[in-house]
Amino acid sequence: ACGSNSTSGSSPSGTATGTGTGTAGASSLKVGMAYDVGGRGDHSFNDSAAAGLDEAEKKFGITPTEVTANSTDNDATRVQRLQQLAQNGNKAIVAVGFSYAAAVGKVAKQFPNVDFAIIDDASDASKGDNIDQITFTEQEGSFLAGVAAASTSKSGHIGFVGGVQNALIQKFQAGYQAGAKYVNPNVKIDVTYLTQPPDFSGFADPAKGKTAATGMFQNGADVVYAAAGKSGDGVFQAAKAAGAGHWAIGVDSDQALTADASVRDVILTSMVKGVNVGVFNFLTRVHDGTFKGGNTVYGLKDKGVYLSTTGGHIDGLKDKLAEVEAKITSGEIKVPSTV
Amino acid sequence: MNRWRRLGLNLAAPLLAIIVAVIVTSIILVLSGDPVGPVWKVFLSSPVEGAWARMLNDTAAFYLSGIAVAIGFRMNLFNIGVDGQYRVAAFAAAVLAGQAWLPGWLNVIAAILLAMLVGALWAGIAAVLKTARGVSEVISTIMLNAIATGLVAWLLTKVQADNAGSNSTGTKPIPESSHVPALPFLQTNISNIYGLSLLAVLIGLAYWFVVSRTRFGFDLRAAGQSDDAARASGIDVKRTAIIAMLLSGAVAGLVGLPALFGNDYQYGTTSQAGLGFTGIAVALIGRNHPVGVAFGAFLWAYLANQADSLQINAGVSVALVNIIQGIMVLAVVIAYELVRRLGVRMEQRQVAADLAAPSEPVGAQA
Amino acid sequence: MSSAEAPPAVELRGITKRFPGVVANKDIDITVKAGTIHAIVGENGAGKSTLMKILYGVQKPDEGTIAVNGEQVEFASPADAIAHGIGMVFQHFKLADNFTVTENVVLGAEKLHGIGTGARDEIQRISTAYGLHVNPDVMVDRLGVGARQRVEILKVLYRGAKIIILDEPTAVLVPQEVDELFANLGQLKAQGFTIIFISHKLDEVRQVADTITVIRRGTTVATVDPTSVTSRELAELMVGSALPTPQTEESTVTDEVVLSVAGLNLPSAEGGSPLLTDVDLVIHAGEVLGIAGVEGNGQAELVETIMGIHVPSSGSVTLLGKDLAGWSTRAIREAGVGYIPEDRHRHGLLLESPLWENRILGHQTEAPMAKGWLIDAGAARADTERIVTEYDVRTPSIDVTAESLSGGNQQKLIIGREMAHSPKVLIAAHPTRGVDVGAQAAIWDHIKQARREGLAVLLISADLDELMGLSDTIRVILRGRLSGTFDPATVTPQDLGAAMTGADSSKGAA
Amino acid sequence: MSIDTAPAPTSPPVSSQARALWSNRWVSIPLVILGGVFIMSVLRVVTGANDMNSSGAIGAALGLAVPIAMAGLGGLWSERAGIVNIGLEGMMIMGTWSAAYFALNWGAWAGVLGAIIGGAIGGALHALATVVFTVDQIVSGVAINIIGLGVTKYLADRVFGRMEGGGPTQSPGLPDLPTVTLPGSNFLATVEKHHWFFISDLAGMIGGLITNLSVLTIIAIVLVVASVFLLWRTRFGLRLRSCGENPWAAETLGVKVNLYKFIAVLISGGLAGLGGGFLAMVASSNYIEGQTGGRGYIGLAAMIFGNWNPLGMAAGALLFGYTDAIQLRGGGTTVHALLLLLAVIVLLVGVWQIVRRHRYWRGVIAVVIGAALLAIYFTTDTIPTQLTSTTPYVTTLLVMALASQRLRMPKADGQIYHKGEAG
Ligand SMILES: Nc1ncnc2c1ncn2[C@@H]1O[C@H](COP(=O)(O)OP(=O)(O)OP(=O)(O)O)[C@@H](O)[C@H]1O
Ligand SMILES: Nc1ncnc2c1ncn2[C@@H]1O[C@H](COP(=O)(O)OP(=O)(O)OP(=O)(O)O)[C@@H](O)[C@H]1O
Ligand SMILES: [Mg+2]
Ligand SMILES: [Mg+2]
Repeated sequence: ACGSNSTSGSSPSGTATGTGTGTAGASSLKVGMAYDVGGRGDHSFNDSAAAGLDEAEKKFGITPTEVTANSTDNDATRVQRLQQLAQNGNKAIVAVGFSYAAAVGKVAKQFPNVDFAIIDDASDASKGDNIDQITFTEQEGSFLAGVAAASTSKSGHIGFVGGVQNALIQKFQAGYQAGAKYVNPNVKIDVTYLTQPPDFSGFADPAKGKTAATGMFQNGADVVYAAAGKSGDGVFQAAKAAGAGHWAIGVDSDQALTADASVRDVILTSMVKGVNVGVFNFLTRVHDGTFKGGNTVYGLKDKGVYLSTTGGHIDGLKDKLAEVEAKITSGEIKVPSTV
Repeated sequence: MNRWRRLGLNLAAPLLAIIVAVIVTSIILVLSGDPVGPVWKVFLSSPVEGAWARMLNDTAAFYLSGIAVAIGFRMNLFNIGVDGQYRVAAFAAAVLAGQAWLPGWLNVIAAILLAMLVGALWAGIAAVLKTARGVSEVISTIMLNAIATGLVAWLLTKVQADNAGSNSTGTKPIPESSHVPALPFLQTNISNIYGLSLLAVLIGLAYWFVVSRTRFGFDLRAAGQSDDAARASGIDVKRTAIIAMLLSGAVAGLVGLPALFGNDYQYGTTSQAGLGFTGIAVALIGRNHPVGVAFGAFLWAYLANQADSLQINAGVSVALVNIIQGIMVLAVVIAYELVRRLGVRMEQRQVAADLAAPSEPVGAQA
Repeated sequence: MSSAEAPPAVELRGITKRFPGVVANKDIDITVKAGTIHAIVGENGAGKSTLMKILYGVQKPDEGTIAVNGEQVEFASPADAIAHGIGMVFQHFKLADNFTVTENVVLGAEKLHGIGTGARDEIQRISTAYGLHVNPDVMVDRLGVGARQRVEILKVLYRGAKIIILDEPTAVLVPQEVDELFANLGQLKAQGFTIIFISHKLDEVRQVADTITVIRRGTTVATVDPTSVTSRELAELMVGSALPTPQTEESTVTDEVVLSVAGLNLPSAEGGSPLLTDVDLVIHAGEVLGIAGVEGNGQAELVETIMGIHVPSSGSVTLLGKDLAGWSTRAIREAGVGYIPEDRHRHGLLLESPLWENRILGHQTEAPMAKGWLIDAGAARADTERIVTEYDVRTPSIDVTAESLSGGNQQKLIIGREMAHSPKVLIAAHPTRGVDVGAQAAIWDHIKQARREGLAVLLISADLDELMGLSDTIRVILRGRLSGTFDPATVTPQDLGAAMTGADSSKGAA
Repeated sequence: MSIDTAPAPTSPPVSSQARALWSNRWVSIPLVILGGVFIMSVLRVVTGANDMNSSGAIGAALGLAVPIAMAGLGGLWSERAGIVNIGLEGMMIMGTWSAAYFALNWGAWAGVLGAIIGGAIGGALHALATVVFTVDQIVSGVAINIIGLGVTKYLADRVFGRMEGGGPTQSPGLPDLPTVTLPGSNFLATVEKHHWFFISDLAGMIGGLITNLSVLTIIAIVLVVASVFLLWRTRFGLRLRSCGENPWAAETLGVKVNLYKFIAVLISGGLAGLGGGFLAMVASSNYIEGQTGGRGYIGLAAMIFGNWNPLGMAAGALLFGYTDAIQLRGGGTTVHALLLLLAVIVLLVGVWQIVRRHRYWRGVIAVVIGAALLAIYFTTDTIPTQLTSTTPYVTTLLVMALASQRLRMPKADGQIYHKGEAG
């Protein structure tokens, strides 16, 4: 599925202002951002996309318009959102989240002169000459998280809390399980999902996250990976309450920096997903006039996904992780993307 | 009270409601330092291209959902479960249609029938629990909504179609031959009115006819007004309750179909949720009347479709739309009550005026 | 305290009260002397209840003044009236069914004796002192009508009211209960209480009242001394027409059995003693079978079992030779059974629906109301107009809701509806309860007319005059069992009363 | 009038001393509870699902039950006064927001107060609409759910969106409320670890109830008990309940019905708001959009489940919390174990129907269903996660269907009352 048109993302700092056609102020690039439910400020997925936008704004001065999705959206509403952004003169439009897939596909056809990006989808529905399909190899990052978890665990028992049981989160689960088993074939892995689609409250229910993780800790697990949006906060609280030797792994951004200060020290590491990198690269290319449609896959290689090291809790595993990472990028380890 | 005055009073209510909603919302805007003028400009400006079609599509879905709820209300049953019913039904219909066992239209019709059947069965659980075990339908439908979520999610894993590169899962796509063509007006190249939106019109007519013209409709209303009187008049109240719930579920089963056959062509994790709850508000605004519900559905659709403009053109949180919708619901009923009280007072004054002439003290009008 | 020089207990001056579309009270003047029993009579809808509600502070008058014991007062709520020593027993009881007697009584007057044992003891004391025989711990929904009424009176006494208003207290009572009530009232009067009381039963009014005020169409037309008027004169004051009496005409009873009930048993759903035990009865064409009984002895259950609302554990109901076992209420109605339920508000009407829809109720499957699966609104409206005219239902139009009619007019509509389909059997439970004398006479006439045409009638009534006047045969129901046959021509109300209360078991062995 | 001829209410015959003892609730309730613990112990041993009645599971159940119970108690106060409150969810949401707002500005305890105030504002709106303007109570409740969601989203955007660590959909972290562990907790934990039959189970369950309690949990328990006292033992409660049973009667006795209704709905809102506050401050540590997740509706269901009684309501909330806890904690295996319990119960019910009640059809159906469940139990070893997530809902539904209790709501619940129309 992925990798057909894989480009190595240029590192954010590599692009300098002024290399593009527009300069800040005078004819700044108008950018439309259509966020997923939660929007800017969600300290997670959407915020990561927003960070990419902010960076571009800082680097080469753009004029952003931001819109946030509603949980009761249908395809037509999403189409309308993108369409409206295009009609308002935005030249680059980023659709954050796979639910926009079909909508992007449709609207992009209607506005051939506008460049689009879709995060987390590479299906036929969102294919087009003016669409950048930005996807990530979450399973690879999660594989490393699994390695870190199984290596850190003293009990040989770890856990995974997924927010909502959909294909995307199952990708995290698949990689995590494979990674943990790679280190310790006998590792015991508890898996819980908080809700089922279309009930997305599992991404916003720390009470449930806490209950689930507490259960895992009490039953012997000592590392729990939270791929559960804001419900992850509950997982961190559970780890904190479980006491020393109990860890949580964060997701999407470096949560040891963004989570509530009181729980940061129990975050072993976070599986960072560089949505910001994808967004920034897309905007840079539009700005530079080098945009090309296709699927851009961000993986371990280009730091599209990686394990954060804040807190230094996994410093001891540095070598092991590097070794595994090399094996993955070389293809020696095949990471499954489904459970 | 003469006819014209009564008509005037009836028109006054919705108008008053809208004025109240505008004033209250403006106050909230001012208090929180948001711009007032631009917000109302957004609501009054003509929607973007293609939005009318989308609004009508939404109206159709809200209407179907509203009627499903209204059928229950007519019988004094509070069917909170429309949400679960339509999701189960749309899923079943999508699975069947995706199999393409039947050609073209036959496939569509079979799917529609299946959706109605499944919706009715899912509602039927609540009906049976109520009549046989005395379980309040308020509880059972809340529970069934959640159960529907788990059940569909599980079944979806059994039937999901391969969709390379996508993170959403869905049923097998419906074959092209069974796509229902759009209605021949308000078409743009990215929006149109789903063909099956016509179901809303049909259901509206059928609802009006059944409720106000048929024996069953009479029984339904009678049982809804007074169990005891209905029973004494020979109505089998339990049976009527079951039928009402089944009909409500059958109509709920249709809610997701226009979009399914007109746009999505599969049921999956990105299919629209929450339509059932909208139906409750819409039915209440429309006071369970076939035309009133249509008004409510359109109002809702209009506001919902201006939500993005609000963010884009006025820079105000979409939550404002929810506030306006809620205030509107409340304002409508309060306005009706105030207007009713006004009417009573006017009548009383008239009686006082007529006091000189000896009047018959019989026959008060409520 | 009821000395002659004392100011009047209540003085109402120029009371006017308007409702939408109707003037309920117009310029009413009434003076109630302290320590007397003052009766108020008038047609249905004359404005009696409204006036009393004004006096009790439930409603505010549009015009006029109220003085209590010589002091001008203005009542914002019943609390003010209670504070002035006024108590009221409403026409429709005001009891919370799921509260105990104690809870009902102390509600609003908790300051007096708390809500615990103190209150309970006080209730016991009052109950004994006035012979009310009320158990303070029982749930009100388990009480019969008579007991409920005593609870209502207890509520008033508990608050130390000195002026007691009773709105139609006797409508639901049997003669013995009425006598007891009057005895109580006499006792209260002797102790200095002032009593205002409303009734449609003019004989009993004359029997207990010291003064009678007649209200017609919302205004006072006369205040008379009971010893100097006859019931007939009173009625004429009320309506300007003669007082009709139920009179049995020559028998029209035939040999044709229309309805027969044999060995009917109905167990109690809650597992108590059975509601009906071995009930047998036969009604012929042209016969009115009257059933007397104290409320709550199985009348309602008998009627509802015949109507197919309850399923008996054994026994049979046969209509014109057809066994009705397993028939639905609808099928029974379609087979020619007309039904006038005892509680018109709960069982007889859709209060929020217009009159013409109420005309359809119960006959929605029968021509001309229905055409196949459809309702024929046109026919229903036309026939409603006919009933309104023929039965003198006083209403501005057939589009008003049923709840906006006064009780008597609601009843006439129901009777018109049930007679419209030429039933073979009419099950009539309290057909004239709470109905004024004029309407009562009209209803009796309609029943008699139908009887002449061969109708079989099962008449349940608490009004013994009505029973004796209309019935060809009378049976008494006691604890779910039917007694033997009484001949209305020879039986006295006292005999019936004795049989109804079980005081006399020698009579009526079947 | 002295002769009471109406069929006298018959009380069930009390045949023996044992019966009398059994009908004493101070005896019967503990016995039922111990019986329940016993069954759970057997089940645990048979299935090996040790988490089923661990202290952790019970503690989690309590934590999940508190917000539901507060919403349910709110609903109960309102409906006891005759006002249906379908707007609990909206009031809860308002509680989450204002708990965060108050806590951030004035500290943790202010947050508790804020939660109550926030919910009470929702309650005031509902009271205004239903008591003053006498509009349909369901309409008003639905409107409040929509407004509550909208207003909090809007305010969160305006207020938290500009704060460090906050955002339009979440507040910054909130200060903590204290927690309490009652004495004996350690001892019980030790006993529990041994997995002794029954003893450990009992220890675990008690331990779960006394370990690491948030003060808000304790407050919630106190509120439930206090509600019983206030509503049934005081004059205020009597008057309030009379408004839900027969407001017209209450009016004629001088009760200020509208005042009581108003107060009841305010309290209702405050309680629901407190439930929201619990979610924001105890169950998590910040306001998060959507964190109520429909608990207001579940609270309503718990209230009906409990027959409009605080203790019954609490039992409903606990049942829900418990099943939710075990499905979240143990997932498939524990729920799978419950399946065995369900199969056995259904089988027993079926046999009982046949043998004792002579209802053959029902009995046979129940036996067949029970056997089918048993078959599923033995042929599978876990339950798909999608289905385990429905455990609390299925359980509630099953219990309601089987218990077949006669629920009785306040008689005038939901009816529109106008002052001055008594009579
Ligand atoms: N709340 C009200 N709103 C409107 N009309 C009312 C109201 N209460 C009473 N009426 C009307 O006022 C008139 C007088 O009613 P009222 O109850 O006083 O009669 P009444 O003399 O007690 O009759 P009855 O003998 O049937 O009890 C009737 O026409 C009635 O319809
Ligand atoms: N809100 C109202 N609107 C219209 N009419 C009303 C209203 N309230 C009461 N009425 C009418 O006023 C009349 C008097 O009311 P009341 O409660 O005294 O009953 P009633 O006529 O005495 O009843 P009944 O004769 O059945 O015992 C009733 O006929 C009732 O229909
Ligand atoms: Mg009256
Ligand atoms: Mg009357």
